[in-house]
Amino acid sequence: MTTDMSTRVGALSLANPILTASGTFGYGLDLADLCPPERLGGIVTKGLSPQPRRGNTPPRIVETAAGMINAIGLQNIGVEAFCRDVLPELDARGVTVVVNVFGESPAAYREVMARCERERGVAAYELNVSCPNVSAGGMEFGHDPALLASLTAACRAETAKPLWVKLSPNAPDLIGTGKAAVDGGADALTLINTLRAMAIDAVQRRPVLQRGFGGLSGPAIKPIALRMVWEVHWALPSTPLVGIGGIETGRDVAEFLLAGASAVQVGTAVFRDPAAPLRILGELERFCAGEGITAVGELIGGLQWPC
Amino acid sequence: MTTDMSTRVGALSLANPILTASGTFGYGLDLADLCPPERLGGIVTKGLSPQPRRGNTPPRIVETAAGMINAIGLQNIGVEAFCRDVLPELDARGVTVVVNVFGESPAAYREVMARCERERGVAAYELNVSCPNVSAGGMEFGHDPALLASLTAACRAETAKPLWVKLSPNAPDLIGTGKAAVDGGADALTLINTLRAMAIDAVQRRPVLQRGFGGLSGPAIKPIALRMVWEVHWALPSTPLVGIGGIETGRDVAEFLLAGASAVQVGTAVFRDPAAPLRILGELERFCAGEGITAVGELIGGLQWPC
Amino acid sequence: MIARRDLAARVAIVEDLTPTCFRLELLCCEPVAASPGQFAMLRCAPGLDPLLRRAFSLAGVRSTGDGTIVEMHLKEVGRGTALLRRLAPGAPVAMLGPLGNGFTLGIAPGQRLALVAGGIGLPPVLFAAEMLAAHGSAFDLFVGASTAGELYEVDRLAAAAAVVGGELVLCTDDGSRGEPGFVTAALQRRLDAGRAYVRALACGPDPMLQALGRLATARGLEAELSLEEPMACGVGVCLGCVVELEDGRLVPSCKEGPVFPVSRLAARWRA
Amino acid sequence: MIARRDLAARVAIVEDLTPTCFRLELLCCEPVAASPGQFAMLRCAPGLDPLLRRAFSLAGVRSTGDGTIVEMHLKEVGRGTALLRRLAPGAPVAMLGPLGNGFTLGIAPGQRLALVAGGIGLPPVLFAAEMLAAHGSAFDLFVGASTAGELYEVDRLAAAAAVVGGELVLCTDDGSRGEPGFVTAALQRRLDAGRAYVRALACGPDPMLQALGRLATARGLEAELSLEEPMACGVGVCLGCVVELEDGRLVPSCKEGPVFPVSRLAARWRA
Ligand SMILES: Cc1cc2nc3c(=O)[nH]c(=O)nc-3n(C[C@H](O)[C@H](O)[C@H](O)COP(=O)(O)OP(=O)(O)OC[C@H]3O[C@@H](n4cnc5c(N)ncnc54)[C@H](O)[C@@H]3O)c2cc1C
Ligand SMILES: Cc1cc2nc3c(=O)[nH]c(=O)nc-3n(C[C@H](O)[C@H](O)[C@H](O)COP(=O)(O)OP(=O)(O)OC[C@H]3O[C@@H](n4cnc5c(N)ncnc54)[C@H](O)[C@@H]3O)c2cc1C
Ligand SMILES: Cc1cc2nc3c(=O)[nH]c(=O)nc-3n(C[C@H](O)[C@H](O)[C@H](O)COP(=O)(O)O)c2cc1C
Ligand SMILES: Cc1cc2nc3c(=O)[nH]c(=O)nc-3n(C[C@H](O)[C@H](O)[C@H](O)COP(=O)(O)O)c2cc1C
Ligand code: FES
Ligand code: FES
Repeated sequence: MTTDMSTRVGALSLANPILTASGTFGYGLDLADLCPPERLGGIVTKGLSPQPRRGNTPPRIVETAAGMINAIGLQNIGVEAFCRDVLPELDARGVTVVVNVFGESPAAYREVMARCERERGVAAYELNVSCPNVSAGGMEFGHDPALLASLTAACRAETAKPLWVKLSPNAPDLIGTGKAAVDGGADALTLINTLRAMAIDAVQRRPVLQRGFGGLSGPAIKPIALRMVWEVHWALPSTPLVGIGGIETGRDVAEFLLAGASAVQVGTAVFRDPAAPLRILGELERFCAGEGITAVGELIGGLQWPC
Repeated sequence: MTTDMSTRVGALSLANPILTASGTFGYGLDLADLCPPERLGGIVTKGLSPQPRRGNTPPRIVETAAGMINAIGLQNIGVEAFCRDVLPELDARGVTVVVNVFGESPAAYREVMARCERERGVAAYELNVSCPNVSAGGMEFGHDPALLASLTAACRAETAKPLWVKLSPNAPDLIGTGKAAVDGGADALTLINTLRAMAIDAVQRRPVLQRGFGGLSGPAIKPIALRMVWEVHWALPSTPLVGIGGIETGRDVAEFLLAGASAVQVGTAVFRDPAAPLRILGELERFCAGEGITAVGELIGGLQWPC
Repeated sequence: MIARRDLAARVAIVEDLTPTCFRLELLCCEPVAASPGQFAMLRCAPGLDPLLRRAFSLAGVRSTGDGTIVEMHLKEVGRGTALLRRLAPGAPVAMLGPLGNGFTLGIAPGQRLALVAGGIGLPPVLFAAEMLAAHGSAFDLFVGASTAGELYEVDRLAAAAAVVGGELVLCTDDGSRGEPGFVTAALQRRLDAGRAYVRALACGPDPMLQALGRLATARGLEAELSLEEPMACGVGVCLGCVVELEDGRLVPSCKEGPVFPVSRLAARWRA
Repeated sequence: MIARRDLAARVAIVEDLTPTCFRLELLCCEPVAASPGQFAMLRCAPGLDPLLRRAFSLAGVRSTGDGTIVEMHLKEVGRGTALLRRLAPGAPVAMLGPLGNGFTLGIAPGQRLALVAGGIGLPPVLFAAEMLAAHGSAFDLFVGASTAGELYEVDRLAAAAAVVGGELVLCTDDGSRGEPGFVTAALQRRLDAGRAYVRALACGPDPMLQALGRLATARGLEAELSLEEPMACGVGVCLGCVVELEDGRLVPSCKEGPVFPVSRLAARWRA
């Protein structure tokens, strides 16, 4: 038996539910030799800003128990270079491209989107709202529902394409921010971004990362991500969700779908195994076949609850 | 060289900085054959309520990547049985006993403390505020600063002994709740309790735990716990802290001390290795000796920041 | 209770018993005193994956010149058992045990026990059979598996039964060896034919234990079931492994069990 | 760039080279084309501990009847290297590589290279020496270690140097073998004595590389340094391993390196 692996995130149809997570698969072509992006549901680009960004001084990464902390500082080539040097080939290969966008002001977000709107080949936008809003005194967009609603509305005005907002697990009110994003016009919510964390070098008596803090990702965070996906699905049952956090196996994907995600993103697993997204897709196919599932969509939100 | 391993949490002196975490070492005697409690800085009892509690229907635990989720449901023998059957022997052995207290109302917390106040052998109290306040509609005490301040003040009135408040990492405002506890009269803050999490059985399409959600503990959460300890230490530099979360090695302890903890608690590690608290103490001693540290207290809050 | 210790053991033997099960023998330097039904918590690998130890029933304990050999039988079902299966002789394995209680083996002359095992529930039953044989206490053995290829240690079982003139009844679900069907049906046939037992001791999958609980309750036969609950600590402090009793209490099965008289357990084990 | 692949390799040999270092040879079924300076990312264990692969320089690649042997030299410093050291022959090891760039080996007739290695920086330098010897390109070798017992593969180094009439200069920090002091001082003495090199190729601890960067810059000598940054992915997508360049840019050393000309690097490598 073969399972229909296609899925939909709102209006966007995907060949399968496996996407790559922003910041872990470059701009979509970097690992094409090891993991052809056109065979995935889609790729999410490294976060793009209007201008190229240099990022943080190293050390930027540190391994932890079943996880890692990163403080890359949103280094990227800028939207112009992406549209010029990368997007045409992604388009030619038929890759479903989600552009991850960030900026320090709503205008900066809009600038990235406006530039992409001039090109073909972008399937959707994902707003990374875990970055500080300079005009609002450094408060992260994703931590304040009002700020987030207005940011989302501003971006909504820029495009007719699907607009996803990526929620921060560090926000004081996860569901409130999710609702705010939907109120602002988001078509889907993606969650979770990394959890604020820290590693200390006990001999040097310093943080390991030059920035002190960073974001925790990897299998360690999966139980938290799964809980958050289910909570947001429970609160906003009609909002499409894209699940992220520590996905390593096809069975992990099935868990996120059951919790209410319509698709998932694979992040840190790519660092362990650059072909992980494809491997995971194969595992998910075999899991579905083994369970007699004819269409992977059957799993979405299928968790039996209360138990 | 031998290092002076003694430490102080506010007014309370401890022979060394290693305590056991509530809910992971029974009432202090359960593992005495494998890990003599009198050799530790102290033990924190399983959470005690006025009456015995049955706890949740199993399954109650599930292993995750470098962690586990539990939903024990605060099963305990009740304060009466503890005072009658356990405390005298702990006292006779010279164990430093911290009683972990919880209830569904401030009166219930006070009842537990009042009962203990009639005995000798209690060194301090630790309030577990991750339980729902029945009179406040199920809102967790630890999630609302105002609620927490008044709970702490009510408990403060009950004892002259050191009063610790154990912060929940799920609170929307960690520092706000920490401040509220101090305002209410807490002598020290312990952190962190478990992170709200979930595991799903993809074949059964149900949560693995009968309660659906549970609390994540173990090495997976260490980077988050360390970050929270440092954040609270930064915000409340004169408040003594007790660090908890994924401690597995003596070096982990050194990291928590550097982040601002005056002592630590070892939890899930005990399940992997019942002698873990003693092993960790030995490792910490060797670490200190290797670094030429004459008194372990030198480490407390010694993190160099900004980097 | 026999004192608990974290023993520094080493792999003596890993060998396949069936396509899915394997024998693991660990060598400890110290003497180990254990009763059938007790278990040990094994660390499956150095490091944090998997995080927790795994519980395994003891299948036997014997002294050698070098120390004590602790025998276990494992079924490969997940990561931990897969890692243990791949260990090479000499590899160190931390083993905490013996833990928990054991079966009640004492009987009076003329009395007879029924020992009942299903699948990977065999280890404590084999251990009991060999210990009873050594004491000259009478028993019959009922051992079930899904298929002939999953039955193992038949010679040892037969030898133990023979010592005390007991019957060894083999059963397979698919009828490929021994009596077709479940061990509980085989036991029921003996009871129907008038054979009398003072007590049944059983280990196996939950449905088998429940069937036995029902049968024993219906026939007024005492029965002890060895239960398998997910465990984190194995030493009574996490309260993860609780079992519901008759009186509604939830007790840690690692400490008050894993062996429980059916009469002490909640009704679902008897109905 | 040579195509990257995740190779299903097996352990051929694990053997000690010094009290702290060991040789790891992996057998791959496929041919592997690699240049000295390139590295591979090895998974140290099945499962999640440790989570990330570890980067190791290639020390050589040779064909055998069964496939390709990839040689590495590892220093046990933590969990990953400890796990690799304990692997038995035949154990599977996932190996992603070859990755990154390599040293610039091309020289004109009459020219000479200086190859400089410190500590566990030897593998790519040995690889380069043997490849240069096979091509008949001239070089001198400067190899340093903390103490005599930490020098290894001296015969292979001497043999490679001998092929092209090169000098093998051994140095130890404690003077227990060869010239006492640092390799960079030994190189400096040769330069002072008028020996000319078209380029220095170096791998070793940061202080050694910085000393070489200073020396080379001062003497107008081209130099290439193989840098060691903490890596998560090894393939240019995590941006964890960045190195600062002359122009202030931060570039992933797994992709644009690990070998960089000193002149391209930020000033701290030269000052
Ligand atoms: C008292 C006791 C005695 C046991 N004796 C034996 C024995 O003699 N031989 C033997 O092969 N097994 C025995 N088990 C079961 C054994 O502990 C589990 O099979 C083992 O923990 C699975 O480990 P794993 O890492 O291979 O599987 P995992 O990867 O952890 O899981 C595989 C599957 O097993 C389930 N599982 C995981 N842990 C447990 C657990 N502790 N109990 C029940 N199910 C679990 C999971 O839900 C999953 O479906 C015993 C268990 C107990 C509690
Ligand atoms: C391009 C490159 C080539 C290398 N070639 C070799 C080689 O040929 N032989 C060899 O023995 N080693 C080599 N290394 C270093 C090797 O990758 C690290 O020693 C190894 O990752 C440590 O793993 P571990 O798990 O044993 O130590 P861990 O337990 O991870 O850490 C032990 C110590 O090493 C530090 N460390 C951890 N990871 C790294 C890392 N990726 N880079 C630098 N320091 C780290 C930690 O901070 C800690 O102090 C190379 C590194 C790079 C980047
Ligand atoms: C090195 C690294 C860089 C990341 N960069 C971005 C980014 O630019 N934009 C973004 O929205 N998320 C970024 N993330 C977060 C991931 O997209 C993802 O949300 C998170 O890592 C959790 O998923 P995982 O556990 O599968 O890695 C980054 C994560 C890592 C590890
Ligand atoms: C099985 C289990 C039971 C627990 N019971 C309690 C409790 O009764 N009261 C409490 O305050 N914390 C309880 N905790 C939380 C621990 O005390 C500790 O805060 C948490 O596990 C994090 O530390 P660790 O990662 O070292 O386990 C429990 C944790 C576990 C794993
Ligand atoms: S396994 Fe922890 S109490 Fe039984
Ligand atoms: S290691 Fe990931 S970019 Fe270099």
